[in-house]
Amino acid sequence: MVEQALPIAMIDAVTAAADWVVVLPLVLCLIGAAATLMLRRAGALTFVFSLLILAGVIACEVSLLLRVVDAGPLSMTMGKWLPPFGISFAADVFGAGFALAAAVVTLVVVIYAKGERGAEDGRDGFHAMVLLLLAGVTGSFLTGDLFNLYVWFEVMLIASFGLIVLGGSPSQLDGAVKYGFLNFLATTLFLMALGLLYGLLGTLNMADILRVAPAANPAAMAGVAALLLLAFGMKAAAFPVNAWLPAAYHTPPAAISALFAGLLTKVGVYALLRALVVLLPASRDLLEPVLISVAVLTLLVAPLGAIAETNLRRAIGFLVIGGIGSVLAGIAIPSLAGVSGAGLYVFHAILTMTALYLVAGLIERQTGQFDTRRMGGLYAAGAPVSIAFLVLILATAGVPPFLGFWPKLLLLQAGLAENGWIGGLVTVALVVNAVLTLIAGSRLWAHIFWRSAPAELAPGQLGTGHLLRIAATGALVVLVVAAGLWPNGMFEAVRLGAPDLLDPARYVAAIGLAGGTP
Amino acid sequence: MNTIIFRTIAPLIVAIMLVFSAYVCLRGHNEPGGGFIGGLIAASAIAVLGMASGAQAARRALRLDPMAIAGFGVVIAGMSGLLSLFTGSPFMTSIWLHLELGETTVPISTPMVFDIGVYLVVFGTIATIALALESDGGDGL
Amino acid sequence: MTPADALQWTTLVALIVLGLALLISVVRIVVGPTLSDRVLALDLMTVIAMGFVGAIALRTGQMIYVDIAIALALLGFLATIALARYVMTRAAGRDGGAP
Amino acid sequence: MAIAPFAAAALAPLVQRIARPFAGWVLALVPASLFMLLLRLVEPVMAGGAISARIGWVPAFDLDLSFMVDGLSLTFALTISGIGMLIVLYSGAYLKGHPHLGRFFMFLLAFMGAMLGLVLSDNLLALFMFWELTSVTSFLLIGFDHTRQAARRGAIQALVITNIGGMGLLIGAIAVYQLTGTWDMSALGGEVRSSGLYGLVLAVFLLAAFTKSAQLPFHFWLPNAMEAPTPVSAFLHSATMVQGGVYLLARTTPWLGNTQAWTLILVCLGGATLLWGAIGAIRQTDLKQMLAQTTIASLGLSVLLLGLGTPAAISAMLLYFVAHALYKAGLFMVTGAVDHEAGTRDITVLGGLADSMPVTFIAAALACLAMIGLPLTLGYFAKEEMYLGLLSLQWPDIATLAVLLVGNAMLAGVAMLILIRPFLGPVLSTPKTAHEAPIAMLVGPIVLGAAGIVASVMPDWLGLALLEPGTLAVLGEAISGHLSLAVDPTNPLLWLSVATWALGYLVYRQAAALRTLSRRFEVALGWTADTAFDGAMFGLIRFSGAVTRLLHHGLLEIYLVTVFVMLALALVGPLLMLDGYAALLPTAELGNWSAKLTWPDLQVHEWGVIALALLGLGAVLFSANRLVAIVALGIQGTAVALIFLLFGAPDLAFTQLMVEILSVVILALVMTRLQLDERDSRQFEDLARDGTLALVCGAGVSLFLMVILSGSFDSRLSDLFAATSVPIAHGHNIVNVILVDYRGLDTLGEISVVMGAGIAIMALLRSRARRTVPPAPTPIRAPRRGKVAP
Amino acid sequence: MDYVLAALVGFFVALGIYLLLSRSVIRMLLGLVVLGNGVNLLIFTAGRLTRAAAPIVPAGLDQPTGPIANPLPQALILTAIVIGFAMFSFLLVLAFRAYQSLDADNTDNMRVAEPVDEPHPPLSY
Amino acid sequence: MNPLMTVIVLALVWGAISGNFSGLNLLLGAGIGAIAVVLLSRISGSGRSLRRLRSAISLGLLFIYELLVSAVKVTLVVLSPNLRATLRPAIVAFPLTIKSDAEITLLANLITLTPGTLSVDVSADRSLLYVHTLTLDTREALIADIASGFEAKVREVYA
Amino acid sequence: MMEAIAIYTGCGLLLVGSLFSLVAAIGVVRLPDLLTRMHAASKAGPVGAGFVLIAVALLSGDAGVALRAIVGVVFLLLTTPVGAHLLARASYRTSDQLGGNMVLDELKSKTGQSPGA
Ligand code: NA
Ligand code: NA
Repeated sequence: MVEQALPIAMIDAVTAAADWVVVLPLVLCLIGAAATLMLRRAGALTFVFSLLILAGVIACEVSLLLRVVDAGPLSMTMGKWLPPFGISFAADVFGAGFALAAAVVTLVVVIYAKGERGAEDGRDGFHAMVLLLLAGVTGSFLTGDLFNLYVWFEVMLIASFGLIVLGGSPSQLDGAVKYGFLNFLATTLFLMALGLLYGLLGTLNMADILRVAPAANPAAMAGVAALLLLAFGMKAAAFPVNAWLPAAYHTPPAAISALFAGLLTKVGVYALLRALVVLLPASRDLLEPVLISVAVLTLLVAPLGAIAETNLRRAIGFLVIGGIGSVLAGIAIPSLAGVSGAGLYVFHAILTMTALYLVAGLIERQTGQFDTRRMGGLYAAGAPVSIAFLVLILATAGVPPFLGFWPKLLLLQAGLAENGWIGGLVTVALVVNAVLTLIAGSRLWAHIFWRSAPAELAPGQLGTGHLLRIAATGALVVLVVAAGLWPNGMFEAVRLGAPDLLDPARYVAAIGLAGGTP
Repeated sequence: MNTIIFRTIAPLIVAIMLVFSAYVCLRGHNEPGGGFIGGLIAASAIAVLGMASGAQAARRALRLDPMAIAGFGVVIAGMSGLLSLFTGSPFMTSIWLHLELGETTVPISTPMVFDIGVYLVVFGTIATIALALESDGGDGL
Repeated sequence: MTPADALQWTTLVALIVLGLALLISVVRIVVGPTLSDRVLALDLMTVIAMGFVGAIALRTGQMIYVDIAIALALLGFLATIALARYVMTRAAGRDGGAP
Repeated sequence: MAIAPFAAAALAPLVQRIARPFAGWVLALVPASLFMLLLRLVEPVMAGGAISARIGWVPAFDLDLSFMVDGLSLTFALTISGIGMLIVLYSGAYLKGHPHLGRFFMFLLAFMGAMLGLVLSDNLLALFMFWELTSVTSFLLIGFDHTRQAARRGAIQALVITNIGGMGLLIGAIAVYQLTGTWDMSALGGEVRSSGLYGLVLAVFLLAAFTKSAQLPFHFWLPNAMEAPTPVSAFLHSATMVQGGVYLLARTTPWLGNTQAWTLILVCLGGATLLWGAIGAIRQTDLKQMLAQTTIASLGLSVLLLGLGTPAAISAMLLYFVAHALYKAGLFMVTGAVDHEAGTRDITVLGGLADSMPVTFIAAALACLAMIGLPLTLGYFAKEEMYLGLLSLQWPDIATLAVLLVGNAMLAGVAMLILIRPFLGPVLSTPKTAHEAPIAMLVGPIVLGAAGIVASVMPDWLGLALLEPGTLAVLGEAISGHLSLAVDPTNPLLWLSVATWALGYLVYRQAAALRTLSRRFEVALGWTADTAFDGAMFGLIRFSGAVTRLLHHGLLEIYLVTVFVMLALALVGPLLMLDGYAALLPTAELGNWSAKLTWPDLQVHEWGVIALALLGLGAVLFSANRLVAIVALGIQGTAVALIFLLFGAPDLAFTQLMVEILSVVILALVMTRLQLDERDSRQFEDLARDGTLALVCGAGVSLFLMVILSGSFDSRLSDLFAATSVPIAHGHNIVNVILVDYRGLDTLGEISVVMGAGIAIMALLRSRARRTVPPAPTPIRAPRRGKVAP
Repeated sequence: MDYVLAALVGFFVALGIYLLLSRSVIRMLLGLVVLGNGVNLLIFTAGRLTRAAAPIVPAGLDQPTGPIANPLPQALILTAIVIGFAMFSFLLVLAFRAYQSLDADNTDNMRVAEPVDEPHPPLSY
Repeated sequence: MNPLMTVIVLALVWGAISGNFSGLNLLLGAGIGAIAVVLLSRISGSGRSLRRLRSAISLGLLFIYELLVSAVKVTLVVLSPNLRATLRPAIVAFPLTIKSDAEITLLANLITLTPGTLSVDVSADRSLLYVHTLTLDTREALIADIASGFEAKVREVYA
Repeated sequence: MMEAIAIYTGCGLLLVGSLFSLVAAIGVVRLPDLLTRMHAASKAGPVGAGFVLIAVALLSGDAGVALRAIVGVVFLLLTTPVGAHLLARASYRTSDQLGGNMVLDELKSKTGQSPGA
């Protein structure tokens, strides 16, 4: 046989079953989605089944996170092919942590949705799409291959398409048209960037890109980076390509908005962080003025929308965008504090934004209105929703000791440590963003909760299944508060994870490229 | 589209398309084709059936909910990758069995199962879409 | 001229002729005037493309391309009947029936 | 220790529910016990020690909760817990029967905890957190009477202003940390003052202090905060929270203060605030508003004293803080009692209440006398100390002295107004028939008034317990006690006091005239910081509305234009700026144009296919209606497939053809149900814009691709696939082996997308089949019916 | 020939973008298809063109006998084509449903989620 | 066609396209064919089975011949310089004597593929097949031509 | 020798096939109305493609491929007339001008009476 003449193509070592935790969450989600689809006529069984799947996913991700914290990045290359020939999955602290947070909020949302949807069973494919969405998100967080990232983006996108139209009201369809075209365009541009990158480097594996990128034509690499910035910026809803978000996020049922708010933009901005800071730092430096402008404008313009909006969930949508501005600030100043802050912000936003939308759903149900001008009287009507909303608004504005404060603290540290106009500009933008966010939030609070209920409104009816909804929301809010009060674990994780972004040597070593590390 | 000519010849064309689709799927590993194209041809067959005999009839002929077929496809594609858990290899490591049946060797492998999964997904999904569009606005979904 | 040369030349000529045929049928798609004319031309294009595939198979010696031609033979008419259906239904709508 | 109030706060609603009428008494135990605990610390602190404690919080971020009790913080802490106890008691009675009394206690106790944390924290970051927490709890308390817009406005105003300051504090804290590497204030020395960032740090700290302590020009939120229930005003907006800024200035004096800039800014702004507040107080007739304005003035006075930074000034500041806390809290409670019992707080309609409310009157008298600064009150000592350091006869001191004197005099005048107008003179009829307030409302003012007297008769103890440790904490040197009850006519200070009282009496007599004058001035000015806030807020809202409407108009086309403009920039910008197109140009040493410009190596039929593609694109572009465009779409699809076939990609050609056919099928199926046959009706300017954009992007992509093609290509991956496809992966079709083996995960994702598309389309079509929208609220704006002609 | 293909890619992209800006949902969809084809061709070209044999190892052999076309971009494009088709199908049905529900296929007239008469934010607290 | 027959035909089609007529492969083909037939069993497939192979082959040969002639004829028409003079398009109603669906379908398709004729429609009562012709000579000649040619052969095959 | 003859024959078939395809295209452009154009498309077209496929069968040197090529021709002949018929029928029923230049139209009078079949 010619076996001897063959190049080394496969990994020698035996893969420990424990290493599978890096890929099992994804596979569980996918198979779970498919199985719930097959079970969709089985009534409440689909709900129970998807809960089981989510529990399994969370269990895997907890053990993954523990392993990563313990022993550094963990990777698996599919099909036993030596990277970069096969597709690598690799979890660092950030990836594993975000994946876990995503799974947790998904679980919460599924429970909430059970209450919201009432008698509606899984026939419309809700559970399948939620699991598919989570699969896309998990894959995006954990993959170590750029084209594979594109695939998971698309998985996430199609699942979100399905969810956004669930119910099919006219405004949903309108929102979905904008959401659909702009987001699919974004992934197409991503694909375009990938094609160019492949033509330049001949590889798609992230670790391999790290190895070969420095030798490539810097102008072309900067062009690719700019395209990636545009594509991921669109996914992340960065100014000025953020229009799809406020156009669409408020249209589907609240649980679905919540899921979107928690997951979608975060994946985009995390991809941006990885692409620009980890993979193409040299190109990132060339694009720095652009990044700064994008970050600053996003920080400044987004909260204006939250102040201007009278549709509750649209207003919150602008807060989501503002948060993206914070992460962009971390990418614009990629010091240790900067990327730590960006990472922590993503974690915070996954939990807080989801919770905020869930509370918004409760408010809408209680008042029967979408429009804050027609709301009111909820403060007198009940404490839990009021407190939850206030806590979340404060967390969003970065008021201590709530969760959002910690990333803001790190980002401000990064901004102040950066010399020159860049640091000052970003710092000022962050501060102005915080103040504007607080103005928007306190106005919302005053209008929804403090003001007396309009005459025609009889608040208080939360409808059937409200206990599930309140319990789910409450659990998430408690998580937000607890994480804010005891942030040590997060900081511990960030301390371990952030250096890997600035110096991906451990990550590359974990993937174990053919031909050794650079 | 209710013409004798079309209605009469459709089953024949459909049967041939289905057979051809299976061929394209199974041959994909060595020649152009594969699960996706195979599934597409099979789904086209269902679309032809739908146009000739109506979506209801086509759905009856399928017996199974086409979306469930698609789900099943993803399940077996995923499961075929999971098998390598038991061989101490990473996800989706191929496993090959060469069955000796008489004088010929029939290779059975996880990539083949995977490709069949692809076939079923594409078939189920495109059939769903075609039939749903055929019968104005999704009754039976 | 060896048989191999002959094959090379013939396939080239055939490809050129078929390419010309494709371009000519585009004229009808563009000019119309009715939708059915365009559909007809599109259908013809598929059939010519089949020939094109066959000619490329001969030119490159990759006989397996035949499968593509078979698939085209089987599926090419699908677009035609779908569009014919459209022609039919739209006219019904124009005559005052349901769209 | 700071945790206890929070725990109590969390339990407050429960306690309120269980111990209904006695909740106030029960909950007052919390601050009471804290007060006792703090009292036990007085002795050690007097002995010259600072007590510190440290709790690990975020070790990963090098952040501990470090607390320190020294003279300054203990003074504040005792005041907070002591007055807090009385306020809790008072509130129980004042808000008796209020449905949200539980929440009220919760916020109040949480606030107290935050305030204690603020003054006890040694860690700058922890201090900031408690600082922000006081803002938030204050927001909730000001807006307690939330159905009134004025209350909401006051709350938002206070929150926004103090939050702006809070941001300053945060920036300052971080800057200090970056300069010194520690969050602990006790560890700081002169590093900050000597650093280049001193100006910035000073500015942001002052911003924080001035917003919190309502200094000009941020003073306006404080009067509006009086929308809060009176106990809140008494506690937060006189005795404690607003003193946070003063505390911050005192706390930071050792490492930030006593520079030229510090002194200048503090003295000037403090003095201006003092006069502004005093004038404002005269302008008002509402008791509560008068008190609010005097609070602004008092805060200005404190800031001025801190700015002077002399031992005497610091002593005076400390004395004044205690005195002010006692009398002002007392006066607020008295005001609340009057309001509660008489139904109004307007001094022009009140009169002769002393008869019907004798105890209240006594409490008011005790407080007002301290405010006037008569001997035997703490106010007297405070005033003496203020004047003490300014007898140098140099013009800055004289000017400062004059300001202080005038300010004190006006405050004395206001105190007389407050005491005499409502309580003495003829009895006027009031909305409610006045009678004595319940005991819980009287305990507070009486105790506070008495405490002032008791303290003032023990000047030596005051010196030892308050001034020595306090000045030690602020200045780093203890000023020994020199307070004395003796009245010495040779002391110029006495005559300054007398002058103050005399001037104060004048103010009292001419109050009406001054008020008119002051109001005229206000009208003439036509602009106050308060209206400016509204202007700014509404301006911001309008601006936000305009910006948002401009950016989020709902026109998908414009959103897309934005994206494509960005795309054009991304495609062309970097290559242009970084000279990337050089790769396409002839280089001096290598080749020349002729090498670059060889006729492309394409055969006739390949040109034919490319022409087919272009024709197909043209056909789509120029097709008269959408349906024709759909048919024309088939041309370019076929052409693409043939290109794939020509260049060795049969799988792609196969798939492309199948997909093309099915796309047309699905399009036709859908179009069957649509009635569309309009032309592409773009106006010329749109056409030009879209065309330009499209061409720039297209050219950008082409050139980019050419740049890449001009470089070498690394085919490592494909080489390995070709070498191992058959022997290892057992497949002859390498593309398929990549799809199901090497990169099988991509395909797994891909089929998930396909499945997802199926589910999504099902969801879309089901919603129509069912016509059942999930039970969600109906949108306000009815969807526009009917097709709107563009 | 690479450069000719590169130029052709530009035409695809340009037309795709032009159609995407047409406001008519169906035309925009066609634009996405054209743009997608352009991007697929771009990947194909970026992987370097060759007239060499298809990447199929002849039966009975272990390795290709001569140079072959680059298989990796082909696999990537295949995945992209499939995904693009799935997305296209969804967007098409969405356009159809939007037309039914909103009575508009012109995006200028789709103004339910972001209404034209959007209320101004209230100037109050 | 009866199901068994169909499965056999499909198995043979399988063998043909997979280029392998080994027993095992045909078995696989039969299996796949059987699945297809099961799928189609609910679609009413009325019709009569092919009876006479010889007739069928004879029909096939006739058809191929006619097809080639047809292509040439069309070519001549298309390439004729004076198109207007050459063309005499018309639609003729051809009275059907065969009645079964399969027969009519076969006939219609054959007509479409052969010289100068194209099946446009079948009347509701299946008595008439409307045939379009490029170059009408006389109506009767055309009808006679079809009746004695394809229709007769089709009837033979299905007899 | 036999092989050479096969190759030359194949080449001939290929040329004839492509020429028929060209004729079909020309016909579709030249002929005056839809139904006449359909003659070109549905006869010359498949014959052209069929010849090419038969050429492939002849030149492939592989029985399997040859068989498949023949099967391809059969499929083509199976499907083309169906498509043509459906298109002709649909167009005829929906268009008013189709009968314009016909010398005889026996369907025209009927369609009014029997719209569906
Ligand atoms: Na394949
Ligand atoms: Na595939």
